[in-house]
Amino acid sequence: MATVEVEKKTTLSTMVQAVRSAMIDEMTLDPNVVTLGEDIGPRGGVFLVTEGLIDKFGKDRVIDTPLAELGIIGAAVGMAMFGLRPVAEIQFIDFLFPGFDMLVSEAAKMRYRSAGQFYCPMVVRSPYGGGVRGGGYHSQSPEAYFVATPGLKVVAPSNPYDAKGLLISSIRDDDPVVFMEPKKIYRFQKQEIPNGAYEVPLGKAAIAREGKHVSLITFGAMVQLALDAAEKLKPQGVDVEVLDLRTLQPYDCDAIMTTVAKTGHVVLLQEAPRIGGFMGEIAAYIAETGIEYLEGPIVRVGGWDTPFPYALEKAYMPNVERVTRAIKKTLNF
Amino acid sequence: MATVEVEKKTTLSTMVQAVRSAMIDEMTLDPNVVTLGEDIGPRGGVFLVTEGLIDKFGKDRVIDTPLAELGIIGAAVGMAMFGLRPVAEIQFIDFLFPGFDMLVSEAAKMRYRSAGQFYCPMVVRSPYGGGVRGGGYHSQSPEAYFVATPGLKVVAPSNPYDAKGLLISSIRDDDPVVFMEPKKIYRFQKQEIPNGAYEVPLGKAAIAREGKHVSLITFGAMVQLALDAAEKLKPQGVDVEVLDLRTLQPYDCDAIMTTVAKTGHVVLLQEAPRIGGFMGEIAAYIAETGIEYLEGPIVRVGGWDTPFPYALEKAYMPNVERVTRAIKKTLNF
Amino acid sequence: MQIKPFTDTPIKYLEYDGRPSADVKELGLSTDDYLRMYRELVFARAVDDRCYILVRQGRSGFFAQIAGQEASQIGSALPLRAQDWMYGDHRSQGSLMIKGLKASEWFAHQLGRMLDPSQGRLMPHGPGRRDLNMPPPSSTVGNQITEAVGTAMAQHIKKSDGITICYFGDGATSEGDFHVGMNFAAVYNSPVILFCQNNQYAISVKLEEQTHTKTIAEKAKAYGMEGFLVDGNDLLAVYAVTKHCADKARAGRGPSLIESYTYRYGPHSSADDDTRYRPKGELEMWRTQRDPIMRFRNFLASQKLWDEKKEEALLVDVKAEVAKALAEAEASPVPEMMTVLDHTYAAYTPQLEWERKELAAELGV
Amino acid sequence: MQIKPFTDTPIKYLEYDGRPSADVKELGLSTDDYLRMYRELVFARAVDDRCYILVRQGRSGFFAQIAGQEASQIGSALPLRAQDWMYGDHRSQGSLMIKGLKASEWFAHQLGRMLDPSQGRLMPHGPGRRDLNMPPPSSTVGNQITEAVGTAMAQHIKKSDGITICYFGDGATSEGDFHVGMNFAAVYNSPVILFCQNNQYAISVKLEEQTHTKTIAEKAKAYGMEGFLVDGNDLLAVYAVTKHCADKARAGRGPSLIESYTYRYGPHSSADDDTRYRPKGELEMWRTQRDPIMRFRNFLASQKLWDEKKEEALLVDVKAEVAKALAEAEASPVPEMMTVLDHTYAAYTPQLEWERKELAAELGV
Ligand SMILES: Cc1ncc(C[n+]2csc(CCOP(=O)(O)OP(=O)(O)O)c2C)c(N)n1
Ligand SMILES: Cc1ncc(C[n+]2csc(CCOP(=O)(O)OP(=O)(O)O)c2C)c(N)n1
Ligand SMILES: [Mg+2]
Ligand SMILES: [Mg+2]
Repeated sequence: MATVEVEKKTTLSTMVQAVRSAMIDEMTLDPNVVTLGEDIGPRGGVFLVTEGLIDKFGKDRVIDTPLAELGIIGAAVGMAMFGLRPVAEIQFIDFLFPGFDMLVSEAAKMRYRSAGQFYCPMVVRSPYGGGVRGGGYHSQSPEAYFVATPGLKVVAPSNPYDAKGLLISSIRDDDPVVFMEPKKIYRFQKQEIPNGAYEVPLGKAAIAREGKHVSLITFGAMVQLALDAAEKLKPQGVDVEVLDLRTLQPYDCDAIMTTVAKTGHVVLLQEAPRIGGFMGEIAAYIAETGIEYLEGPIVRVGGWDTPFPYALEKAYMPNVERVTRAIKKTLNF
Repeated sequence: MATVEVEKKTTLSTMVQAVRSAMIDEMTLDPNVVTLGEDIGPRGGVFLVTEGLIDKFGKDRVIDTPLAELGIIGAAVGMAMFGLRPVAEIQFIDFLFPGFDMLVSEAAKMRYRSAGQFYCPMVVRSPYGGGVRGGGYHSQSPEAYFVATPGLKVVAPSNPYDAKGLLISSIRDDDPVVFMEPKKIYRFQKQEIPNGAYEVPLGKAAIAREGKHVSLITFGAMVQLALDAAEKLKPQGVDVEVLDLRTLQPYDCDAIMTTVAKTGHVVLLQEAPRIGGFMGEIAAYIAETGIEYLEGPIVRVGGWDTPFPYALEKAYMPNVERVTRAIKKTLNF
Repeated sequence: MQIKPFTDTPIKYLEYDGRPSADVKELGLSTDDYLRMYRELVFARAVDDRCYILVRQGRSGFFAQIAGQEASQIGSALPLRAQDWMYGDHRSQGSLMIKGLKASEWFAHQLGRMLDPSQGRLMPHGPGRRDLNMPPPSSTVGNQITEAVGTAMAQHIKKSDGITICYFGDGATSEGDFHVGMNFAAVYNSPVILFCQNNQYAISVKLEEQTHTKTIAEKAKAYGMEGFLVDGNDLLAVYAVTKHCADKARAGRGPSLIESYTYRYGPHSSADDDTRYRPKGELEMWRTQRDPIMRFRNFLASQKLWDEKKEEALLVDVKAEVAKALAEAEASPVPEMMTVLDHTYAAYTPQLEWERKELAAELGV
Repeated sequence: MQIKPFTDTPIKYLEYDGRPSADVKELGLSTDDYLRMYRELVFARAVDDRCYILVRQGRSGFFAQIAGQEASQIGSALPLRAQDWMYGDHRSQGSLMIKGLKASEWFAHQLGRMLDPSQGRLMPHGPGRRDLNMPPPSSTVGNQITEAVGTAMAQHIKKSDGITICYFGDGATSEGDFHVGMNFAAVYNSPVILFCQNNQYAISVKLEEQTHTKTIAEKAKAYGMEGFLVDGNDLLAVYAVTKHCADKARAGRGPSLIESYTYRYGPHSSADDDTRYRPKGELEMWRTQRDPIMRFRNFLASQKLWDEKKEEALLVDVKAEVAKALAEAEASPVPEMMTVLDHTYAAYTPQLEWERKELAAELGV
């Protein structure tokens, strides 16, 4: 294995830069890592995550593909079975669906159906989520589909540091990972992140803010909203704990139970429509395993149960008001 | 409109026959109803649901398609927008995924994105579920994906009478409906069902068995298992209420709350893997809206969180033992 | 009008300098027709330019220019009739406006106002209008193709005298949708025109990286369908070929694939930076030597139908019309917040009723 | 060996009656090769017959016969080497066994026993074996195609000297997977053979309802790929064409599409009733006049390599081998109930740990 040259110890990075840095480090360390997707070559990807990669690693490892997500994911499956570690970029997660079949029928089930002989160490990374005036097809948060598919892992970072570490863990993981990048905060925040590869473990949540009255459980871009809501409620004497799940499948049972036991009140926050959404899973888990801790209803906050709008994005997306109302609903029960 | 000739009042029918009868009645009544799918012509469909239909209604209305689910669903969307009421058959619901994009990106969102101008009065009917030695690709219950998609309705009958009435309602409905037919009980039971068209309303659950100690909420083929479990527990003095949801999206909030308020104990039963499954939604709904009624944890019973197996189907699928353990878990809380 | 089957030389009626290279008379177009056609070209370009400014002003969030492709869009839309259906893609406003979408509606769409037939519910890449038989273009590249074929199947089933046209780009031909749609169209001999605007790029990906054939049109053979390659910057050629295929479809002689070979001047969209992938000089060549509007103007001049004065008058006129359309759009209200839940289903579900109450509380209304 | 490019007459080396119609010497096959080939044909048929009985006895839940397609499967698998990858479909056991799958493993697969390399985790349409570079065939028609191309892309990237073959049926060509896979294969010039067994039916749907071209092979042109149409019941022709394409792929000259024109004798699967859609007499014609085994036997006889006595000895031998393989399969245990949760992920997740406890309690273990 080659080594990554480290000059400074850290670099001030946006999430886009952090993801790019993870790609460069892993591709440098592991010659089996390749990446493929639409416009990821000379264009550098529409969000510039892969900017310059084709010059560094060549056309064989940075593969501009025809416009076909079925091919991107399907080819990645075939590469992964062969022994590569492909990172497939889907330009917007809304456009994954032409390739959904390959993900859920093949990538997710290959290990199981071959009794462990074949497996798919691959990552499908894709920007997701609203808040960028993207309308119905550049804003969705379809994690519910992936979490409902045994065999897939699902990861969504909330900050640059986690983004790099989680992506490296995902690339090194031997199972297929859907890596959802919250595009709303791609350039929202800069953090000093280590140069050189490091891992943030899959399956482990993080406490984004300690608190004692209510557990606000969320992930991705919504973590920032959760923190904002927590600040808003502080003067009112409400002390909100924010749990950032980071990995949605497998989710961190212990961390969830610990915070629920601590506060007795739960609000679940996601961008996606509530009905059939991922947070239903967390609610069900708590209602089965931690009901004895509950001192109020489990309240979900999400997008409304409609397709994602364009002009009315503001009326649609969860906001501080909606979150604080939910918190009050469970606290004032 | 033509009328359906009624000779006898009812016919003893399996679910397959009931579905076929619904198709014939609606196609007779409404010339805009057409059906398309693989092998549905001279072959009559692999389960014979469309047997004889091509002779009755001709090739223009009973359309044998090339092997492409993307085309089946996509063409149905285009037909529905034009003004037809297409009923698309997907041979096994496991094979819907090549056409998933057309369902979730197009059919589900057309009304919303056109501000109500265009909409898709179409039905995608397909056999689903396990218990037929079908292995990983002829056994799945992917309702979670559909319920997580605003704009779609999702229906799953548990008996021949409902199958016919719900299918007719689905065809007449102005929204796209995924109509999931529990193939395990396609020929399990015969019921006298009315000749001629009748509706069973969408969005309304049915109490399959009255009881007072615990609410066992389920749908489709699992209703029978729920009833079996209820019988099993009767001698032990446990009186189980079985709620058959029938429509999963929109689900019947009132019926759910009524039974939860009555018993205070909830077990949720589905065939699909639990994680991210549809019943998470119901659990979340109850944990938000009915927590004051709960006297025990909400317990989910489902398939395990793996792909669907072949040889070990028995170890996988929910059974009476698993259901009764769950009931005891919430009752003995 | 005789259109010869596919060769890999694009069908042309006009030389690059505008002189007729074929018998334009056989098209049966009057002087008025020519003048209207020219006005449509100029108008489309003017709308395009105006939208570009809206984006730069930050007033519109997204815009995909059609500049360079006006002949392709207008020439292919003109042969259609009211009963025909049109499925656009993310870059077809030129065609949509020929079918009947008003410029004011298009601007309202860009601005997300209520005058937009989609009432601000779509990222502005094209609204639909039910009364024009024109569904809202799909965002997901290719999705419209099987739908268009389904509509054409329905037209056949219902013995409608309408046909369907479906627009998509060169990149879209790589999706499964293209394949499945082509196959269904051919198998059912459906009255549909599959109209591919090959502007040589799918965002940054050049056609030679997209597929291994020289043309798109030749792919038709793999479906037992007729394919045509037309010079997409030659308004009369596009018109002629599309008219031919429309007549053929109406006569029950089935579907056609048309490849309209053209070029886009703008970046892929307002979010793109085309300097990253466009070779130097290419754009300049197309702009100065292949421009579809210039070509048609030169044709008119060659027929003694146009001069500087007419041009000036037209530009003044078009400018005023564009300004008026934009003003109308701007006068239109933004959608009410509470309407965000509308049109998810035919009627509100219990769940949406609940959410309506929550939203009202949140908005304090 | 010279293989001429696509025409719509299938490439043949043997007449229907077995007499050579081309120079079979150029194939460089020895007498031993011929005899092995014949044995493989007979063996595949015997396994097929035995499985059919297993299904009728209710001991296997599903079975898709290859009878009639043996030459197609065996002839195309023989040119492959150990380092090559093979992607089968739901009807490729003839090919899988040439690549190295044991008959006992195949029977165990039918019966859902542990000797099955997939350990009873798949409906019995074909297991995979990692050590043979042979992934488990996809159930979802067409899914293997883009995967195979991805593997071939990886072979190129890793400078492996292996190539990839991918099997699919005529029906599968209608799926988006075929289109996308063909396009990727051509664009990346990947070392892959896309091998279509055109047995003329997709369950009940005849090829002329599946697509509007006469052949599948001609579709290759739409991707800038070479296509070949071969008589799939002519073992030597299938071998020759596949060998040609394999050599070509190994030499870096890219992918090929092969259409192997053949016929299936059985119903689509054990769940099918083919009398509903097969025209009278058709099956009989193929069985009696086009049978691939008879044809090759006649060829051997024409070369004085075969007689009645040899045939009898072979049948006895094959019968014994089949019986032995089945016995081995039957002796293999069924999978343990507790293993149902294994191999979902590389390691148990917390959620699966929890379920393991629940399952143990349920089973009382
Ligand atoms: C399924 C899908 N994948 C990716 C995208 C993102 N995207 C939008 S337009 C486009 C390129 C389309 O190219 P082409 O079909 O040639 O049309 P053009 O934009 O050139 O008119 C891409 C990749 C999308 N909208 N849908
Ligand atoms: C995506 C998908 N749709 C439908 C099916 C059901 N099905 C299994 S095999 C088959 C026909 C396949 O025909 P063909 O490709 O010609 O192969 P053959 O069976 O003739 O060998 C069908 C429709 C499936 N397995 N996958
Ligand atoms: Mg293009
Ligand atoms: Mg076939």
